[in-house]
Amino acid sequence: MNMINLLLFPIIIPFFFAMVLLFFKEQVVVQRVVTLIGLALSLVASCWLVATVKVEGIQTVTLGSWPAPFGITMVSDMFSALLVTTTILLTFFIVVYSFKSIGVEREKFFYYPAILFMITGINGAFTTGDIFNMFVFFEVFLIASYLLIVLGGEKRQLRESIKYILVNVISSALFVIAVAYLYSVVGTLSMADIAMKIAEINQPGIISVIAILFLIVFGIKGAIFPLYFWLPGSYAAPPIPVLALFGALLTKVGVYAITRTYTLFFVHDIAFTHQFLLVLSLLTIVAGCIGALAYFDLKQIIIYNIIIAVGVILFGVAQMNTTGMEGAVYYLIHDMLIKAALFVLIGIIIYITGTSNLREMGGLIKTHASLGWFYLIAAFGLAGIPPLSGFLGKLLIIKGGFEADHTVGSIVILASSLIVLLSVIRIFIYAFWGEPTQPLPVTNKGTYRAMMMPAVALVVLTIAYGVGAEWLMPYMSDAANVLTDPSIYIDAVLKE
Amino acid sequence: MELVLSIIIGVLFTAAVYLILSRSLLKVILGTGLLSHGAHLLILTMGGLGGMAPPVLIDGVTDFADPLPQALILTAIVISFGVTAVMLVMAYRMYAVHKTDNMNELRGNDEHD
Amino acid sequence: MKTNDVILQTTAKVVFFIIFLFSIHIFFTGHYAPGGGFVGGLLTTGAIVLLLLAFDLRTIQQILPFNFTVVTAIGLVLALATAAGSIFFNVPFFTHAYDYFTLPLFGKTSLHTAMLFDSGVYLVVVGSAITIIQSIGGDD
Amino acid sequence: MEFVLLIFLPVIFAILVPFVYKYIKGIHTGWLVLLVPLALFSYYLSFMPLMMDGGHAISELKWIPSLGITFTSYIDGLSLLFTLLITGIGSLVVLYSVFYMDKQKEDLGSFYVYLLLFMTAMLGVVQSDNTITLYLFWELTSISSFLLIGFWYTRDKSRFGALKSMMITVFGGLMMLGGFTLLSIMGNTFSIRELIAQAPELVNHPYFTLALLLILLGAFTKSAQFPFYIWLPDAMEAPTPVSAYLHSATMVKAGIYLVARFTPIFGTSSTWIWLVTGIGLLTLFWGSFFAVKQTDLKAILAFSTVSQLGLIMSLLGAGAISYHTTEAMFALATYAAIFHLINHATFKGGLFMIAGIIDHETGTRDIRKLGGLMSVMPISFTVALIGSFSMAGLPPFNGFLSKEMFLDSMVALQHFELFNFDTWGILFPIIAWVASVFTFTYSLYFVLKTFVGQKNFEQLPRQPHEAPIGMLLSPMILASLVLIFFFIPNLVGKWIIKPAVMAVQPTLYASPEAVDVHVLAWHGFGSTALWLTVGIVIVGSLLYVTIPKWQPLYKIQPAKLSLNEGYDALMRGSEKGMNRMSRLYMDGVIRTYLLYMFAFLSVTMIAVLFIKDAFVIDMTSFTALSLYGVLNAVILVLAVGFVVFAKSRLAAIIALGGVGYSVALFFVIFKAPDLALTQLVIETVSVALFLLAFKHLPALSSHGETAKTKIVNFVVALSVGVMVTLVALSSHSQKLIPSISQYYKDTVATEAGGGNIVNVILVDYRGFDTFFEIGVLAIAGIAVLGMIRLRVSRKETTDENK
Repeated sequence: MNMINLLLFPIIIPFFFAMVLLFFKEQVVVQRVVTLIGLALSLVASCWLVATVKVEGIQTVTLGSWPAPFGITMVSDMFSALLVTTTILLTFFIVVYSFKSIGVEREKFFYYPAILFMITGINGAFTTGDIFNMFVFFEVFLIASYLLIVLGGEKRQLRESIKYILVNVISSALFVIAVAYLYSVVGTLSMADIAMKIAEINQPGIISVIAILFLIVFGIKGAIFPLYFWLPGSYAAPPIPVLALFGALLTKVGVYAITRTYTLFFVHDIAFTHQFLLVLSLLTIVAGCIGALAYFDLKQIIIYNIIIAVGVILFGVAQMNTTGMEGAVYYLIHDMLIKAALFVLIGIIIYITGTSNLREMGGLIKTHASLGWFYLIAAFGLAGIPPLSGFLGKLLIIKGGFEADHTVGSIVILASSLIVLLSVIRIFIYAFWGEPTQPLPVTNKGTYRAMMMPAVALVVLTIAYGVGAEWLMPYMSDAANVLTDPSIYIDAVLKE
Repeated sequence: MELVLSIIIGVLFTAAVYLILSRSLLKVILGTGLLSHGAHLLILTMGGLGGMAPPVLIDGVTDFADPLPQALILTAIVISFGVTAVMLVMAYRMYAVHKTDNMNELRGNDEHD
Repeated sequence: MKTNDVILQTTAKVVFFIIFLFSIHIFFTGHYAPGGGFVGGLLTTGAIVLLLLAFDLRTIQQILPFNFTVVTAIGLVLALATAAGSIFFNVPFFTHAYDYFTLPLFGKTSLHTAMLFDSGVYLVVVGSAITIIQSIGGDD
Repeated sequence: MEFVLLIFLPVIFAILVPFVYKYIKGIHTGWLVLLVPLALFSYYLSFMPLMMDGGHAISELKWIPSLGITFTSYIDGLSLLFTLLITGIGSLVVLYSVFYMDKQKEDLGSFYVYLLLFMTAMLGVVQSDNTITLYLFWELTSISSFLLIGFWYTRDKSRFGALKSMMITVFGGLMMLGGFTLLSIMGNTFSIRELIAQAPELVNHPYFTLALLLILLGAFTKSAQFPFYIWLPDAMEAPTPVSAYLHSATMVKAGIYLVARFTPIFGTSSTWIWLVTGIGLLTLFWGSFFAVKQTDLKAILAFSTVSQLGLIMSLLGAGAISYHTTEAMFALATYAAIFHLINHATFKGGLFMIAGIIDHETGTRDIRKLGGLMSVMPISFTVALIGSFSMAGLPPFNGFLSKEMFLDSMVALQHFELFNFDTWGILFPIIAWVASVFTFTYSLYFVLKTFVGQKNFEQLPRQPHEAPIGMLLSPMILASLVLIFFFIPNLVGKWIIKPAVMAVQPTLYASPEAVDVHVLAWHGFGSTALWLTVGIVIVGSLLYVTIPKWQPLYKIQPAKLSLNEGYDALMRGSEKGMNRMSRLYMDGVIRTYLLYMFAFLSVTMIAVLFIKDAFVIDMTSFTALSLYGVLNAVILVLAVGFVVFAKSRLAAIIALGGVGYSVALFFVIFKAPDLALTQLVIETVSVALFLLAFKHLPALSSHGETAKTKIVNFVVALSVGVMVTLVALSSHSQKLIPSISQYYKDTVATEAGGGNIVNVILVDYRGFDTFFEIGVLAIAGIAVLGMIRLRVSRKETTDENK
C-alpha cells in the first residue's frame, strides 16, 4: 500500500500518545504501558519508512495538498529516516530504564508525555523540509526538554535549568532572525526551494554571512566550539534517563541541522563556509578532549565525550565528499546509540555506588562483573576500537579527510580517539578495578537487574551496529548520496 | 523606514543582550522579552514594509503587505509567550530554593574538584 | 486577591461576558477578517484573568469547573483529528475541505474544516494559558 | 578448509572457559586450554612444505566487502613463522601457567579468557592480508595485553602498567591506522598483497612518506622501540607466563612483523632504512645500557627484550638495503633478523620462565636479595645459564650465530654508498659493538647474581627449593631448542627462515632456495665478527666485575629527565593540567559563557560580512519615512531605556509592556492587524503573568556589578546590536529573488476559501506550524504545572541522582 503520509507517522504517533497520556496523569502503569505502545508503533512506522525510502527513494509530502514551495513539505530521505528510527529505538530503551530509576513522582507529572513530545519535536526537525517549520519543531522539543530538565525541582536542577532555558531562548531568537534574513534574500522557506534559489544566484556574500549565522544557531544546540560552554553544567543536572535522552538526541539535532543546511543549500562557497566549519569542528574536538580529561566525575566525562563526537561528525561533514559523508552519517548514528548506552551504564554505576565521583569508587568488578564488562565494551565502542560501532564511521571520516587533503585534521581525529579511550578507561580502572574504597550503599538487586536489561540491550545493539556494517552500508551510502548531491533532494521535493 | 526599524531592532538587541549579561535574574528575563520583540520586528522588516493594505481580501485592493512574515511572527509570538511563562516560573521556583537571584552565585561547576 | 468589592465583581462579570462574546466573534470571523483561534483564545483568557482579579482563585474554579489540562488535551485532539482525517483519504496530511452551504438564518456560509482546526487552537490557547495562570496564582 | 576461521578458534574456545572454570573444579583449566595452541600448532606445521616451495595459502571470510574489508588469512613464510611462534610458545606458556597459576587463589576463568583472546588477536595480526582487519587484531592485542597486565587489578602498579601499555600501543595503532588509510587511498585497496604489487608506483605518491612515518609509529610503539619502550618494563606487573608470552616472544614482535611485512612497499625509501636501522640501533644500545641498572629480575629481562628488539629492527632496516645493492651481506641482514627473532623467542622465553620460577620459589625478584641459588635450584640454573649465554652471544648457543651475523651486517653498513651511509655508517658498528658489550654484561649480571655468590636465604620471603618438574618443563624445552638450533642452523634456515626472508623481499627472490645464505659457526680467524666477539667477551667481563664501581653512574641522570617522567608528566597533565586549564574558562557562571558566545557571534558575523563584501545599503529599496513610524520608534526607544534603567521592578515591567504595545503599534502601522491584535492581548496577559510571578521574586538589584563589568557587557551587547542591524540592512538591500507570497494572495479566495490571508496561512497553508505551535503552548502549560506542583525532595527520590 502506498501511504503518502507514512513519513509523518513517526512524528504524529508520539504526539498522539503524548496527548492520550495527558488524560491519565495519575495512573503510572497506564503511563508506562501507553508510552511503550506508542514508541513501539512509532518504531514500526519508522522502520517501514526506512524500507520504503530504500526502495522508492526520497519520500515527500507537502501538507495540505499545496504545491511544493508554498505549503510545508516534509521530506524523508535516508539520512533523516535513519535518524528518526534511531531516535525512537533508543528512546524506547531509555524509557524502560526509567521505570526503575526516575521515580513515581516524576512519572505522575508528565514525564512520559514530555518524552513523547520531545521525540515528536526531534523527529519533526529531522524530517521537515521547511526552514521555519524546523524552528517550530526545535521549539517543540526544546520546551519538552525544559520540562524534562526541571522536572522534580531539585536544587541543582533549578539552577542549571534556568541557564539551559536562557541559552536556548537566545539561540531560538537567533534562529528566527537567521530565517528572516534568509527569507529577505531568497524570499522562500522551503529548503529545497532555498537550495534552488541560492544556486540560481550563485551564493553571493550575504548568503555566506547567513550561512555562518545558521552555523552559529545550530552550533549552540549542537555544542560546537566556542558555543558549547553551557552544556556540561546543564546536562549534568537532571536525572540519568533525562541526561541520556539529552546526550543521545538533542545535540544531534543541531548536528543534523548543520549537516542539512551545509549540504543542501550553502554549498556554493565551500572554500569559505566549510573551511570555517572544519576549523570549528577541530577546535570542538580539542575543547571536548580537555574537558573529558579534566573531570573525575562520571557524568562530566561522558558529557564531554558528546562534544568530541560532535566535532568528529562535523569534521566528516566538512569534507564534502562521499567517504566523509558516509562516515559522518555512520558515526552520528553510532554516537546516538553509544551515548545512550554509556549514560545508562554510568547511571547504574551511580545507582550502585551512590556517587558520581570516580575517586570514591573502586573494586566494582568483584561484585558487578557483568556491568563492568558491558561498560568496557561500550567504552571501546566509543573509542572506535574495531569491530565495535565507533570504528567504521571514524575510519571513513579520516579517509574522507585524507582524500580532501585535510591531513592534519584527520590525524587530530585519530589522536582524539586516544583521549576518548583514556577518559573512558579511567572510569573502568577507577570504578571497577582496585579495592572498594567504602562500603556500597544498600541497593535492591532486582532494581539493578531491571536497570541492566535496557543497558545490555543498548550495548548489544551497538555491537550489532558495528559488526553488521555490511548490511548497513547500503543505507549509509544512500544517505550520503543525497547529502553529496543536493539535486536529488531538490528534485524529489519540487518536481512532482 | 527600514533603516529606522533596523536601528530600532539593533537597539532592542543591544538592550536585550546587555540585560541578559547582567547579574540580576530579573533583568535577564526582561532581556529575553526584549530579545523576542527584536526578533519579531526583524521578521516584519525583512518581509518589506511596503504593503499598502492589510493582507485581508477586500474588493479592489491588490497591494497587500507581505502576509507570510506576518504569519511567521504570529507563530513566533505565541511560542515566545509559552517559553516566557515557563521561564518565569522556573525563575521564581529557583529563587525560592536558592534564595538568590544573583546569577554569579549560581555557579555550576561542582564537579570541578 | 480577596476583595469584597461588589461593584468591581459585578463590573467584572459584565465585562467578562462582553470580552468573551467578542472573543467568540473574533474567532469566527478569523478566516475572512483579522482574528482567529489565537486571538480568540487569548481574549477569552484575558476575560478569565479579569475575573481572577475580581474574585479569588477558588471562586473561579467553582465558576469554571474544568480541568484546564484536559481542555488543552481536548484542543490538541481536535486539531490533530482535523488534520489527520486526511490520512484516511490518503491525501497529504492537513488537506482541508470546505464547501459553501446555504443555511437558514446565516445565508450563504462556507463550512470549512479549517474552522474545526482553529477551534482546536482556541481550546489549547485557553487551556494552557489558564493552566499557567492558575498554577502561578495558586502557588503560595 | 577455510583456515581463516582458525584465527577465531581461541576466542570461541574462550567463551567456554568461564563455564569450564566454574563447573569443572577438579582439573586445572589450563590443561583444557592447552589443547587449543597445541592443535593449532600441529595444524599449521602442515603448511611448511608449501612454504618451503615458496608458495602461499589464502583463505577469506567476508566482513564488509562493500568497503573492501575482509578477514583474509594470507599465509606465507613470514606469517607461518610467526604463527608457529605464537602457537608453539603459546603451548609452552599455557603448560607453564598450569603450574604457575594457583587453581585456588587465582581467577583462572578470566586469565585464560584473556590469554585466548590474545592468541586470536596475534594470529590475526600475522595472518591478515587486509590492513583494516590487521588493525582490528592489532588493537585487540593491546586490549588483551591491557587486561592481562591488569590481571591483579587491586595492585596499583598493575593498573598503572596496564594503562601505560595500552595508551602507548593504542596511540601507535591509531597512527598506523592513519598510515593504512593513506595507503588505501594511494593504492585504492586495503589488501597488503595488492599494495605490494603496486609498490613501484606508490613511492612517488605525495602521501608516501607520511604513510611510512605513521606505520612506523605503530611498529615502534608495539615493539617497544626508543622512545616508546617505556611501557614494557611496567608491563612486567603481569603474571610471568604473560610476560614470557606477550612481552617477550609474541606481541612485542608484532612491530617487527609489521616492518618486515611492509618492507616490500617502503623498503626502497632512504627514510625507511635510516629510521628503522637508526632507531633499532639506538634502542639496542639504550636497552642494554639500562638493563644493568635494574634490580628486578623481570625488569632486567624487560630492558634486555627492548634491546634485542632494537637489534632485530636494525637488521630489518639494513636488510632493506638489498633493494639498492647486490652485496650479499645485506641479504644476510634480513636472514639474521628472522634468525635472531626465533632465537630470541627461545632463550628469552626460557629466561622469563626462570624469573617466574625464582619469584615463585623465593618470593622475590629483587636481585640484591638473591644469590647462591645454584645449589638448591640446579635445573633452573642450567636453563638460565643456557639462556643467558645465548643472549650474550656465546657458543654453543643459537644466539652466537645470529649475533655474529648481526655484527657482520653492521660492519658492512659503513661501506654502503648511498643515502650518506659512507659518511655516517661508521657509527653503526661502533654502537652495535658497545651495545653488545653491555648485553654481555647484563647477561652475566642476570644469571650470576642470582645463582652464584653469597647465599642469604634468611632474607628471602620463602625458603627456596627447586621448582616442580611441571613448571620446569617448558623452560627446559626452550633451553634445549637453544642448543639444538646451534647445531642445525641451516636446517632451521631451510624450513623456516628462508621462506620468511622470501616473504619479506618477494621481488628479490624467485624461491626460498634463492636466498643464498649458509650459516657457519666458524668463519676462520680472518672473520671480523669473531674478533669483535672476543672483544665483547673481554670488555664485557671486565665491566661485569667492576659493576659496583660504575653502577652509581646511572644516578647522574636526573629522574626528572627520564622518559618515564615524561609519560608521568603527560598523564598528570591530562588530569591536573587539564583540570586547571578547564577551570580557566569553565567558571560555572553563565554570564561568562554567554559573553564568549555573543562575542564570537558578533565578531565572526561582522568580520564575515566585510570579508565576503556583503555589506550593502541600498536606500532605494527602502520605503519612505512615515511620521507615525518615527514617532513610535522614539516611544519604543524610550520604553527600552526605561526597561534597562528602571530602578523598581514594577516600573521595569510596565516599561516592558510599553515596548510590547509600541511593537503592536508598529504592526498597526505596517498593516498587520492580526499581529497587532495578538500582540496587544498577549502583552496584557504577559504583564499579568509577570505581576503574578513577581509576588515570588525579589526586588531589582545590581548585585554589586562594577562599572567595568557593565562596560564589558555594554560593548558586547552593542556589537551584537550593530551586527543585527548591519546584516538586516544588507539582507534587505539584497532582495535577490521575489518572495513566494504572491501565490497566497492569488489563491486564498479560490483555492483556500478564505479572505484573511494571514489566518489562512496559519490554519491552512502552514497549518502544520500552527499545529505544533499549540503543541508548544500545551507543553508550556503542563511544564508550569509540573514545576509548581512537583517538588521532589532528595530523600523521597528513588532515582540515582541522590
